[in-house]
Amino acid sequence: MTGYILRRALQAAAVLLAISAAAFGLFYAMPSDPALIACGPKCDTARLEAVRHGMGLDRPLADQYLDYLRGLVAGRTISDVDGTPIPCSAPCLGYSYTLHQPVLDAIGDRLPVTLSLAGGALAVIAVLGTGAGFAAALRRGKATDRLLSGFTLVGASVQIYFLGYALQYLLVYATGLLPLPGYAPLSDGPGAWAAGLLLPWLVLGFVNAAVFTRLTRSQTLETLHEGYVRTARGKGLTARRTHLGYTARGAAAPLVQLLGLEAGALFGGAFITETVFGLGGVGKLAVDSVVQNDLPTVVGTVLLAAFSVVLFVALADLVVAWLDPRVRLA
Amino acid sequence: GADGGKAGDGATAAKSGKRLTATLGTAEDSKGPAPAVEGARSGGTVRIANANDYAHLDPQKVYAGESYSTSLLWGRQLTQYQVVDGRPKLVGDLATDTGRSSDGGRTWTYTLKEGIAWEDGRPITSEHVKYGIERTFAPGFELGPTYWPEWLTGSEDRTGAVKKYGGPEDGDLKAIETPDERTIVLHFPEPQSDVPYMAAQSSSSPVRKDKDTGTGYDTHPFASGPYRIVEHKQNQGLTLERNPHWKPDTDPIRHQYADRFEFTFGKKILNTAQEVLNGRGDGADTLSTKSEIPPELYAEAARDPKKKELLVAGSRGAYTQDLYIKNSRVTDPEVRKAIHYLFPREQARQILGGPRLGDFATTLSSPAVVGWKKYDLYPVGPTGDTEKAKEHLARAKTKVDTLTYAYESDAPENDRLAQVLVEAFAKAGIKLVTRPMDKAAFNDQVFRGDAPYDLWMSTNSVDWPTPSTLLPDSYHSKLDALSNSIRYSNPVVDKELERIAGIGDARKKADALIDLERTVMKDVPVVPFLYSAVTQFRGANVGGAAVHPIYGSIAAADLYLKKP
Amino acid sequence: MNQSALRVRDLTVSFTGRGRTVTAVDGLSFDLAPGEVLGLVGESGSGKSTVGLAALGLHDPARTRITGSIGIGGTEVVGAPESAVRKLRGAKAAMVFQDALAALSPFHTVEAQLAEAYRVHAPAGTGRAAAREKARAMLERVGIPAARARDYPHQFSGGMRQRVVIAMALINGPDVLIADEPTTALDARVQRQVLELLTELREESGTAVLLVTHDVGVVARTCDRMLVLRGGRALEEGPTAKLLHDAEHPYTRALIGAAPTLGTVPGTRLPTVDEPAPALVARATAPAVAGDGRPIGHVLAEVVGLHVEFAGRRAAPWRRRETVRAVRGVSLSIAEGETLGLVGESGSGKSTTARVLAGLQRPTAGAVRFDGRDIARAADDTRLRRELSRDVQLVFQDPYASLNPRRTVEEIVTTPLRVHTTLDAAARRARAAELLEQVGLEEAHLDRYPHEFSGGQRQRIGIARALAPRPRLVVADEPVSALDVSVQAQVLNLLMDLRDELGLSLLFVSHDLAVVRHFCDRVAVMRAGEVVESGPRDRVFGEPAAAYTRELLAASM
Amino acid sequence: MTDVQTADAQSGQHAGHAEHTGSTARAGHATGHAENPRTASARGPRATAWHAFRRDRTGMAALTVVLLCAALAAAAPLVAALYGKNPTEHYGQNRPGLLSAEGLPVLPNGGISGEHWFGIEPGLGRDVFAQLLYGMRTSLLVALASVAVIAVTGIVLGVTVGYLGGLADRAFTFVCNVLLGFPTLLLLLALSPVIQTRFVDPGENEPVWMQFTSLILVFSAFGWVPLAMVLRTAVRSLREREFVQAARAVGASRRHIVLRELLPNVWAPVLVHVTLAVPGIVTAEAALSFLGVGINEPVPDWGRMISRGSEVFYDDPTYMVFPGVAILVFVLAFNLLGDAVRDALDPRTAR
Ligand SMILES: Nc1ncnc2c1ncn2[C@@H]1O[C@H](COP(=O)(O)OP(=O)(O)OP(=O)(O)O)[C@@H](O)[C@H]1O
Ligand SMILES: Nc1ncnc2c1ncn2[C@@H]1O[C@H](COP(=O)(O)OP(=O)(O)OP(=O)(O)O)[C@@H](O)[C@H]1O
Ligand SMILES: [Mg+2]
Ligand SMILES: [Mg+2]
Repeated sequence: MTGYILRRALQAAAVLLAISAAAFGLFYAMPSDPALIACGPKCDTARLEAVRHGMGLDRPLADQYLDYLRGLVAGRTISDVDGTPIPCSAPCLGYSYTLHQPVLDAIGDRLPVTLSLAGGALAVIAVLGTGAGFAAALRRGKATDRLLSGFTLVGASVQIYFLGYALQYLLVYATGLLPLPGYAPLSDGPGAWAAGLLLPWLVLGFVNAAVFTRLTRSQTLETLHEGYVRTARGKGLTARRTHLGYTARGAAAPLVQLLGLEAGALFGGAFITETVFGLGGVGKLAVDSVVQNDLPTVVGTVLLAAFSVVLFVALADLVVAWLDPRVRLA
Repeated sequence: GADGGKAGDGATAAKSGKRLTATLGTAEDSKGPAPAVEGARSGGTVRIANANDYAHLDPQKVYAGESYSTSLLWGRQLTQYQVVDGRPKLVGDLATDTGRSSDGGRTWTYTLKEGIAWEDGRPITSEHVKYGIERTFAPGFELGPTYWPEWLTGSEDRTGAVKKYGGPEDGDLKAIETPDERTIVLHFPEPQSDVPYMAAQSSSSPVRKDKDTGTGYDTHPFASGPYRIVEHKQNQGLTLERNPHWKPDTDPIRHQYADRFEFTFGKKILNTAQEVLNGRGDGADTLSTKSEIPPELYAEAARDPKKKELLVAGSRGAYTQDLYIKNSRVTDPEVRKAIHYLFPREQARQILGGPRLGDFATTLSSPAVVGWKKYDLYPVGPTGDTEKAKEHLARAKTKVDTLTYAYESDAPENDRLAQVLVEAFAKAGIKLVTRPMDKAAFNDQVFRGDAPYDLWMSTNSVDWPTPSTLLPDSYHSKLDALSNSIRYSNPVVDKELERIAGIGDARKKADALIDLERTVMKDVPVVPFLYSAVTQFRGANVGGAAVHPIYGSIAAADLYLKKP
Repeated sequence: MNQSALRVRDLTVSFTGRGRTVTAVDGLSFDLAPGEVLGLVGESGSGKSTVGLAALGLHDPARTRITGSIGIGGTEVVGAPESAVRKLRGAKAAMVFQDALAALSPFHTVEAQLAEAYRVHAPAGTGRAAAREKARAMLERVGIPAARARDYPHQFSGGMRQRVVIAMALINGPDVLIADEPTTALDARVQRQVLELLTELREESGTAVLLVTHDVGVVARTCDRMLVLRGGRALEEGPTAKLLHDAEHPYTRALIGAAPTLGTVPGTRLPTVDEPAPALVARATAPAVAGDGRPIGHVLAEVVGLHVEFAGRRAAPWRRRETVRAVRGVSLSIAEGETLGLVGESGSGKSTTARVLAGLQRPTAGAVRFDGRDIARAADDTRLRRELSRDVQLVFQDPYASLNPRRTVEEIVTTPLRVHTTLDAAARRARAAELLEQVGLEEAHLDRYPHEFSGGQRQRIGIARALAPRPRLVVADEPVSALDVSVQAQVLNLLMDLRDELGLSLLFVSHDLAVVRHFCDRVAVMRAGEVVESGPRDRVFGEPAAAYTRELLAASM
Repeated sequence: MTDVQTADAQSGQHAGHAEHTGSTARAGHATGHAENPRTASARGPRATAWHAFRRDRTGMAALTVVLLCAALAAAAPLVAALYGKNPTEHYGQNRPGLLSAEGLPVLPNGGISGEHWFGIEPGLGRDVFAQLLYGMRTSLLVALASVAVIAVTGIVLGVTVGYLGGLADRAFTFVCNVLLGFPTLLLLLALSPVIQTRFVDPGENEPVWMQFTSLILVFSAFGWVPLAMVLRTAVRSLREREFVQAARAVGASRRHIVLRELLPNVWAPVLVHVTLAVPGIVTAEAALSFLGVGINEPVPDWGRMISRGSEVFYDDPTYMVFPGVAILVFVLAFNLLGDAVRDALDPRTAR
């Protein structure tokens, strides 16, 4: 098991390294010039050159990347537009000349929003998604199944932004049933926190739960035909105990894996949802930084998103290994 | 300050005739305290919800109207604008008056008031003012205005100026004398008429050397105004508290009604506006100094009388919006005239949001500028005149069938505006090539001499409400592409500009420049479009919210909470 | 005792799905007395498992229609509410499911699964500890050390798993035990152990057993009576001894005679359903064999000192891979026209050796020659393999897996012709038709897909493909072990006919000693990658030299 | 253990893949054994699937909707001509009385009238119906072209790597993991303007074909991953099947094995994947346009319509409803079609 975890960690590290290199190469090879942004609109050529030099942008890309990696591991000192050194301790993701703060701080500031949004949505997805899928599978062909299947099909086909705006219009603007979406830190009280996030949770949860429900349903249906489920019934177990103890367990692995992916994507930033609801999370930061060409932040958020995916996928694999003893020893 | 301004008067918010130019106040006007405001409550917290944090708080780096305006809460300058009934008047702020010139405008003297102090109680001295101005020479301060370095050293541009003096690192700047703690004498190689206005700029703020924390000062400057910064969490929030060492007697323009100001950053402005207009949560105590009312909510707010009350409209300082023509590419004045007639002002304004954006312009400078006179050299209806355009095109020596239009692609309405232009130009048989462009790279790519772009939209303003920074800073042929981006070149104009530069008297200089403007506009170097206006919003309890006539956004320093 | 333990009357079971209805069991009636063992025999798909599942009400009610009556100890199962049937399951009637690996939950320890089965029916208040105690005792009873109770099913071998399933079925001492093919997946030695265990348990507790199987040998050894099913209907029923020797129905006789035993005359045609009493003709032209077991004729193919190693898994990323030494120094030779049988238990390296000869597997060391030519590199050298495949062809174990389900029979059979001949499409088709007729199929079958054929027919297609390029050596890797006994007999007969007609040399791999004895001229016995014994058939079976061979023979008796 | 990951969770298309990955991997074993020789029909697998599909009423309805959409998109100029409007003319701006000074439709419900059936666009005042019609063209063109590239790339890479195994397989898995870890949407967001600035002559309008091409290329660059992974898994299990050994044994070349033995066995997952990828790409394209990149003005586009709708949805909610519902129906039909195809091709499903 430790060997397995170690191998997994090495793999993940390699993937992250490759992603960081790719992100760095891609974004820094773009035609827009980070020095131009840092320097501001009234920047003449001489000044621009100076800034470019100060930021180290006139050096070969590979050197810049190595510096970046060094910063990640050991921290480094970055020079501001005017050459003032800005200390940036490990893990240093660079310094945003647009936001005037280290990228790590910028991400850190927004992380609570993303964590709250993703956590809540994930709970909705897991509970609603699996519950509905399981119920549909056990009552397959009946009214419940058809209703749920219809719902999930719509959920899987509807666009987050369309649903988000439509619900905002109906529930918030037209009727005032829900408070305006927004983020209040947990320290303001759980009520305010949950109230502002309720609508985003529901929208994000519904859309993603739909695919989850479909998978749960098909997975459960498949497991229902497994020999060991029949054995369990052959022992004289009740349907409930059979389904909880055997069917659910058997159907769980792909669900956990999907949940891992989902979590990875969500914790890496829900770009569209945050844009629709105006939540200042990591996703919004990422989109904004792309639009504003704030390259250090772009690369930072890309890395965070990738890290999140890699981490949760690996976690999901561990959970699967824990769930299924056959995998555990492999 | 007047409450509400010309609130919500969308279509007529910015009637040109009502614009008022800033006059110079007397020493008497410069005495504190500012007159008490009726209905203002002492205490409470004013909440300002802006979408983004301030890029800079360092007074020598601040270079944007709203940041100037807001920084008045904690920062003071030699002079400042006092607004009474919407009329701006320049008065002495730290100084006893707006400055005394001698030597034909080559020497300016300021005397500091008594009783002015920093947030730690220590007095503000002439040394501090000098140090502040010296900072504008230092590397890293290119972001701010470049007038002090240029004027004090008599250089063409800042690059030349810093060769002569490189900031506090280089020691003492000889051009500024501080004979005593309260006197500052500025010596200029050339006559300068606009020093009182420059003295109101943020870059004329005093800075105390022992409190200058370098880059740290940019997020947390030391206060001299009625409030001081207690906490600044970047991109999240900024909290101000009363500054106990600020004395109302010394200040003719500021008050200290509210206990605190709390700024929050990062919240979507649409949500803020909804809370404010509907009075949900803290909405009644909240406003945004930076953002306009989101277009999504404007129509409804204008319809509902209760919400209309909460709209705060006014002219956006001396801003104008024009269609720029690269004169070095579109060399034939007949073609430029054709563009002038083709430009669909009405449709373009409709796409951008309608009449609340401002009135159609016919002049280069804004009515807010000292000495402005209305003229309309080539009258045309708001939807354009295709026939006239075709006539001019026919008269042109060079035939033009394609023009390129560049625009910043960060907002979707810009895409739509481009479509409007495409349709309008097509009517005269001109194919308009549209080129969306990265916002950050726009100046760099479009202004370059060889850049293949003919047209772009631009908003412009003068640095202070006299015409001296308009033509001289943009229309002289020897200016670089960053300043004279349209590459306007007229020897007659060049000569006249050089003559005017020698005038030391502010009034005379302004009149000469305004007269020259017509000569320039005969060449149609740009197509005037709008005298920009803004419509902002405020919470029901917030008093004193009015668009500052100079800075062009709600003046934070005038805000208070109303008595219940 | 007039009360039957299991009483089935007029049972009809049909499945619906995809708009089709399949009637799996059609009007079946029988009784099972307490303490009796009834063998339910029939070929694959005849409805044996369906009966067993119906008895416990384990079919999916949504898709199954059951009519008739099933009584367990006087309680009616058909149409009874789920709660009533549930009380019977595992308590009064228990089932040993067909596939032991699938029947055990991979997520729970063996102990937990057994203990649960006990606690469901145990009197209220039975503690978990007591249940675990019982589970361990039961495991010991079926010969699995209690120390391994906390292992998971995948950690056990096939035979152990089968015993776990049996233990689970017996834990509550049921009156009726339905054992669905409890020994099919097991090799001869383990099979014997399991059957002995069943007999023992029955004698101890008087449990009535319904033993479902297709293996007549098993029935002969264990059952009091037997019931023959065909197409869901009962064909014949009676005491085992009577049916074995004097069956009324020709189908029964064919079923019984189809599997060669160690007593049948080698080389004779086996009875099949279509040909229940074949002429007793022994092989006409058996090649001569020297006393030491080496062939006398021209040696067509041989391996000398063959070693094959596989890279196994790594224990940890930094460790080296362990190597699996599948074949260690095997030497074999096959003469022209001769059939060499290769036997040995699972994993002993039979298939690997066969694949080396067919040019599919690269040997690690040793010489491989065909017709005097070195072919060791054939696995890597496409050209060499192509040339080799003209003379050496393979017939595979699994007639389902070895035919591409997306290609028509014509495409399958003509592939070797495309590769090895310059025939045009029409000529290839003609040759394919000819080949099909040779293996007893029709030209009309050319345009069909494999799934439209029965297992025996599919294996014939595989044989036709192998014969297409007129090879000189056919390597048959367990060509009949996936087939029903009756079909197995057909295919063996066909192979024997072809061998005689075409003068083929054969390498015949099998784990079934009886089949090898029946079919081969010479036999080599493998164990753990080595040949422990080789020689003429009669010598190896008559006076086995190696202890291992003797052990195998004993288990197959 | 599983290194099978799936695509971007944002676009909503991933789960289709995840579900799919699971079932095909298992389906590999089931085909062949599952069907009983005696009950099998005398049809080829294709005919059987088509027969099963025809019996699925939802599937047929979805297919009808999809075909209708395709027909409408193909015949958009004709329909628009009959209707008498074109998608680019600024009706609202040129005819007074249609739009208010702020650019909002004067008539209620987004300016729906006999003249403009679905109303007019706020601001520019274009005809909504004509825009929807042509927007469908945009969506379908991007989706179908991308799917074509994805299918080819995915099949070639997946099948080849699955067959080769070894080092190629490891490299492939690594590349896939990297691509999957990348936040696709961000990359798309960042890359579109790059392609624009890099390859377009500054003095020229960006050619429409180039916008499409770059979008299609970028979608393809990431889209092939899930398909290739599914195919790789499928081929890996197929490769171990005896019929591949059998083909090797008769001396068949690698080409023969890949093209004739393996490929025919993976067309079922390919077909399912492709039908489910179409709505995924339509969705992603719309999402990009929603975020402000993608196909530019004046080419009509649903995502951009929704984005515009979101700006005015307090004053003119109608304008968002049409493109929103259009995408919903379109994507729903494709998803249903994908489900139906999956069911028809999977012998085990008898739901
Ligand atoms: N759940 C089911 N749905 C549809 N048909 C089924 C189902 N179970 C069995 N059948 C069909 O019923 C028939 C009898 O199947 P059954 O499993 O009882 O055969 P069997 O005699 O046990 O065969 P084997 O020896 O292969 O186990 C077969 O044709 C089979 O295809
Ligand atoms: N490709 C392979 N990789 C690793 N090990 C292998 C491989 N093929 C076979 N082996 C191992 O080699 C040994 C011999 O296998 P082989 O298939 O030759 O046995 P067999 O005698 O044919 O058994 P069976 O009767 O089960 O078919 C086994 O331990 C097997 O696990
Ligand atoms: Mg069976
Ligand atoms: Mg084998």
